[in-house]
Amino acid sequence: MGVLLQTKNISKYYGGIKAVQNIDMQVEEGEIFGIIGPNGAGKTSFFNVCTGNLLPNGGEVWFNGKNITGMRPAKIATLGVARTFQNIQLFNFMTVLENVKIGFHTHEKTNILDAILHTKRYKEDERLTHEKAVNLIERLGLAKESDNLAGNLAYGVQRRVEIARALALNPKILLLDEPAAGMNPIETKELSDFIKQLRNDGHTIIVIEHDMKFVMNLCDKIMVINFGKKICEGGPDHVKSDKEVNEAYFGKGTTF
Amino acid sequence: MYLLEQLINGICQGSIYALMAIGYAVIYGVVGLVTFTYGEIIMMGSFSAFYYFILFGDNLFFALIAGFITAAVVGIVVHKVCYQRFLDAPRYISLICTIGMSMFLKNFATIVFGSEMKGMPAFFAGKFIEIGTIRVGYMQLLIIGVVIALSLVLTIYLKKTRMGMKLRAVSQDKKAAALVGINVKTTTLIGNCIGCGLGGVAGILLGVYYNSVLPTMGGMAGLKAFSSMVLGGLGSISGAAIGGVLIGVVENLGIALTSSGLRDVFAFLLLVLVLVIRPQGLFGKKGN
Amino acid sequence: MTEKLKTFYNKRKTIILLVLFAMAIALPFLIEKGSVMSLIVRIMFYIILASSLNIINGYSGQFNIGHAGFVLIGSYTLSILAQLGWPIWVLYILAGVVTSIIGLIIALPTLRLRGIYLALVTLGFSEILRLIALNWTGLTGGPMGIKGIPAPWFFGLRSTAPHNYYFIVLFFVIICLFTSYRVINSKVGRAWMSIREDDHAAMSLGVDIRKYKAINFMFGAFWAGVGGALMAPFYTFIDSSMFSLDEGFNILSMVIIGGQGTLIGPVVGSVVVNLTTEIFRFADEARLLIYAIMIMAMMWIRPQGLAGTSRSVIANRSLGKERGTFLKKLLKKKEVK
Amino acid sequence: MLKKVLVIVMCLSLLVGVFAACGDKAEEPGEVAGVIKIGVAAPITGNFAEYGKGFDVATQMAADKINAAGGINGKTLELVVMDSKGDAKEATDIARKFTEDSEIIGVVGDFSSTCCMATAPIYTEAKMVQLSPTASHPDYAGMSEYMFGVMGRQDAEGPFVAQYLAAKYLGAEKLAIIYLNNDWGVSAQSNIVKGADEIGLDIVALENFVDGEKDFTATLTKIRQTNPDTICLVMFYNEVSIIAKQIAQMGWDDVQICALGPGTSEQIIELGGADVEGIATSTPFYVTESDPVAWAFKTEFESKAGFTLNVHSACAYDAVMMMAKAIENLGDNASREAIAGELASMKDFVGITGPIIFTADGDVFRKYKIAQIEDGQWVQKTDYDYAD
Repeated sequence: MGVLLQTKNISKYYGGIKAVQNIDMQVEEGEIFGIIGPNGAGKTSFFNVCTGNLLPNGGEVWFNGKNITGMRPAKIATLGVARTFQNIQLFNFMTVLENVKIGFHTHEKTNILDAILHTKRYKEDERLTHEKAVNLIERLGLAKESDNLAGNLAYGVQRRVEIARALALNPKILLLDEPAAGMNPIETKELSDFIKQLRNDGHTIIVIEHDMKFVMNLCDKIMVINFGKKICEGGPDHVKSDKEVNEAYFGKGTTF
Repeated sequence: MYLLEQLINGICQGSIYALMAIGYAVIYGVVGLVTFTYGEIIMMGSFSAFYYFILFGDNLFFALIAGFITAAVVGIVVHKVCYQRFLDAPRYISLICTIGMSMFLKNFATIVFGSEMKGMPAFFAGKFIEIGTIRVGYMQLLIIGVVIALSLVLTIYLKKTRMGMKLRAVSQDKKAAALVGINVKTTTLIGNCIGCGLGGVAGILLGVYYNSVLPTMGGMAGLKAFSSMVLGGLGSISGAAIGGVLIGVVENLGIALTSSGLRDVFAFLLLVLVLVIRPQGLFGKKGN
Repeated sequence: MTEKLKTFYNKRKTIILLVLFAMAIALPFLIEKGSVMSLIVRIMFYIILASSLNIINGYSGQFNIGHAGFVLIGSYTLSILAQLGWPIWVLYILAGVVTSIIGLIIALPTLRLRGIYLALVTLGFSEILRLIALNWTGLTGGPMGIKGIPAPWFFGLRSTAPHNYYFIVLFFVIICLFTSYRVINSKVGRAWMSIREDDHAAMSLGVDIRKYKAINFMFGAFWAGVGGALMAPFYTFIDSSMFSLDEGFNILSMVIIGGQGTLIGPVVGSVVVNLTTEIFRFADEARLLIYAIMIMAMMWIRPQGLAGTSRSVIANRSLGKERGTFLKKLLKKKEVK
Repeated sequence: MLKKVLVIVMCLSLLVGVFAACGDKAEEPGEVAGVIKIGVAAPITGNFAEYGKGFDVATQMAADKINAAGGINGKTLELVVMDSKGDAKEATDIARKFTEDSEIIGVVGDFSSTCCMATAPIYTEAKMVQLSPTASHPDYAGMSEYMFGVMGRQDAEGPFVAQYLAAKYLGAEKLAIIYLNNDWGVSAQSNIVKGADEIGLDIVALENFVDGEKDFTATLTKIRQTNPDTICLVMFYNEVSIIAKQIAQMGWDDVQICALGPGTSEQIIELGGADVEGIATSTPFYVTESDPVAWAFKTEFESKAGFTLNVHSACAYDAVMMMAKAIENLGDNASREAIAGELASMKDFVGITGPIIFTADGDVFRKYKIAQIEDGQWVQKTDYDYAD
């Protein structure tokens, strides 16, 4: 099991505000890695640097033995990094099936001429994409929503569609930004099981959350960020007992 | 020396663009929608002054007030028809609506006011100051003065007064403004009226300066105002003014060096270049 | 109502299309009057132009309001080369190719611009192109325009009579709609729509936004060029005044009145707009007044366009920061929870 | 619900309109006894509406006058006016409508050369005369034997302006030209240059502008560098008054202004006031009180149109009169085709704008007078024989 995603000394500033400061992170293949921290700690900024949506002010991001710092998000996605967004960014006016089909974008080889002439390549692509998309939708239990507009779905279902869309990329690593936000306990439990299932299927997963319980139950390894700095890293038990973490999260004097 | 002369010509002409752009900047800032009716607002202001002069005699100051009021009233109509309903909708809807409104006002003016060019009374005729061999007329000085005064007064108004504060709040975030108890509907309406009123004033000075009032005068005027504002940076009042002057200068220097027929080519080339290099405009904030 | 129509269409797709095609072929034999045919041909020009603009505005959510510039390139390319004796049939396509290259040249530096900025840049380019056409007398005839543009040979006929030219235009209308349909229902079309809906999400899925925006511009420009090229031999004379900004706005209103983001929308739009201006001819000087009122009424009653479904309302989101009614709905949903 | 009803009503009204539009033309072809129809195509809306309005009023006046005098050979003259918006595409549709309406025997219009040249092939195919009051593109009238232009080509006026107005009358030695960049302006300008070259008049500056321009200071500053003693303005009344004003404002008083295009437009004086004093112009016609027919026309036009008479409207009036005369001359032989021949061979027509005799192409070579503004009024300075 090698290191899949690694950041070296990453910093990101907005004007004078230091959103992320010198964060090192190593995510190994096959693990579920949690990033936690209070609101505004810089989790999402850090995430966006990893996926190329933001350029870091300093430091490097390595993925699968390749320096991906400064690459465009689309390129990084092609290498096998998929993500979801904190505030669900589905293609609202497209159906669930179409949403998932776009996930297969990087696997299709059709160009505009193929599309116009309906060449072999187009037909092959469309057939495969359709098959795979339908499979994926079934696997995620979304079959009956397949032809509904993504925007009309219930919140929890939208989360799942977003994950399905990301999975369509067949990514080596999947980054989930607050997947449990706005879910009720039952949905959260389902999600947790689902993520574990994904790991068993061979995906490496990074999860951002501020729901401690969710993370503690799910992750193999956890990194805690506060005010843009890494304050702790380790297994759930290690993090639970860390004094600094408890202070950051619950104020001084409280313990878990 | 020759280029200096052309530079001064450019500043004078640019000040007219600036005058028009200020009103546009207020409208865009507060309402947050692109409008293609602004040129016709300018035209309506111009016509209102034309009739004011006929009915009540040649008093420029009162004509400006009348023009401001007329344009603001037209602004209310435009607001009710083209903006209010579409504030939350995709912007192209109100944009098309303003194209329709512009067509309506232009044809309305052609039918009611007549299609031929009309003149304005002359003010400060034959009065000028001389800089070297160049004469700058009082009218030009008045326009430059009005531009500077308006930029200052508007900036102070927006920064210091209660209403100004509300306008700025609405321009930054309508939802947040509504949450803190600002009546967004009325505030955008007032902002639009102020912007349109300024457009009316610009129209009058434009009509008097060039001595021409036409139903079709709005098209190019509105376009130049729009371009000046975007060049300066969206919603920035002094930016819009500077953008206007800049376009004027570039156009006139372009004419000096090549041919007069290429005037608008220079204006739009400048615009395209600036936007390509600096998409937020010269003085706009990034991430807008 | 639209939903019912849609299911009806899907059920009997082949038959409906065949009937439509047969009607289109029969049309010139049923209509005797050249003036009516000429109006129909004009409508069909605008179907191509509006469809091409719809590709750009409706499908990838970019905002082009200077479409007349592309039409100009197409028209002039054909007219200039036709003067040199190039075969017209080849020139129809070549004009499209040249226009799409110009489209690429315009698109490349403006790929990172969005919404109002892109709108203004396209408008600026359109005006620049028109002024160049007006001033470059050696190439374009300048204000004198180009006259005597020949029509192509067509089954032994060389005539710009609308009854004959109709078939040429019909051919291109069908090809235009057909190719658009195929492209939209492919990887490329899905990528365009994903950009329109949410460019960040599209990026995260590996969609190369710049590339697909550029392709989108080129495809739209290609058909605008073909449309422009088709017009030149029919009117036999062109000059720069035919490609003013108003012309661009005109095409834009057709797209939006018809409903952007749908294939049929621009078709409906050009039919309705051209018929209306023709019908209100009796109103004399008030003609455009009525047209203007109609545009505004349309935006009040049916902002998604006559043929538009709610899907296309949002089609041009990049122009607005707000997510429109949809966001409201979303917010409400969250509150309920 | 309301929306649906509205949509349905809109669609229905559209459909009704379509049938109405198609239906009213489906009448039986053939001549209605006692009526002669002439088509008039003019830009009644759009950017040239100003001129279209003038066309509308002037042509109607001509028809009224003819009918008041008993019509054409006892038949009533009826005008079918259609709005082309100045758009070549609409103009061709109108042309097709006119040619298909067998009652319409000839057409007066359109205003712009763009429209006229786009419609020329259609009229030619139908062997129908298009008598344009104003189209002055040098190639227009030559496009076919059915195309005629009343305004007159610039081949004659250009050299006249250079050689007689500028050089002889004003004594110019260094001439600067500012011209409107359209087909008319360009051909006028090139003919002035040609005329100037013939007599060795020095052209020191040649500048153009796009229609709608209002600020000429940059152009004027540029021209002033070249020290011309005379500026020739090739444009219409609105720009002439604006330029005169800006020249005065620059304090440039050692330059003489002459103009080609506006004729003796009253609007120049109205708009320009003291600044236009001394402007000299060539004009094919000059309406004075000494010419009662023309003067009556002028007063009537102005009361009907609400603005002062311009040369375009006068030409439109003459165009209708001329076509009526051709039809009258032909008597019972009047047909579309015959009108062309009759117009081409007509040698004795004198209209408001002076005698009109077509060349082989179908153009008019006019003779010109020189008029100048003195004390806020146009004063005729030379008569038609100045160039002889």
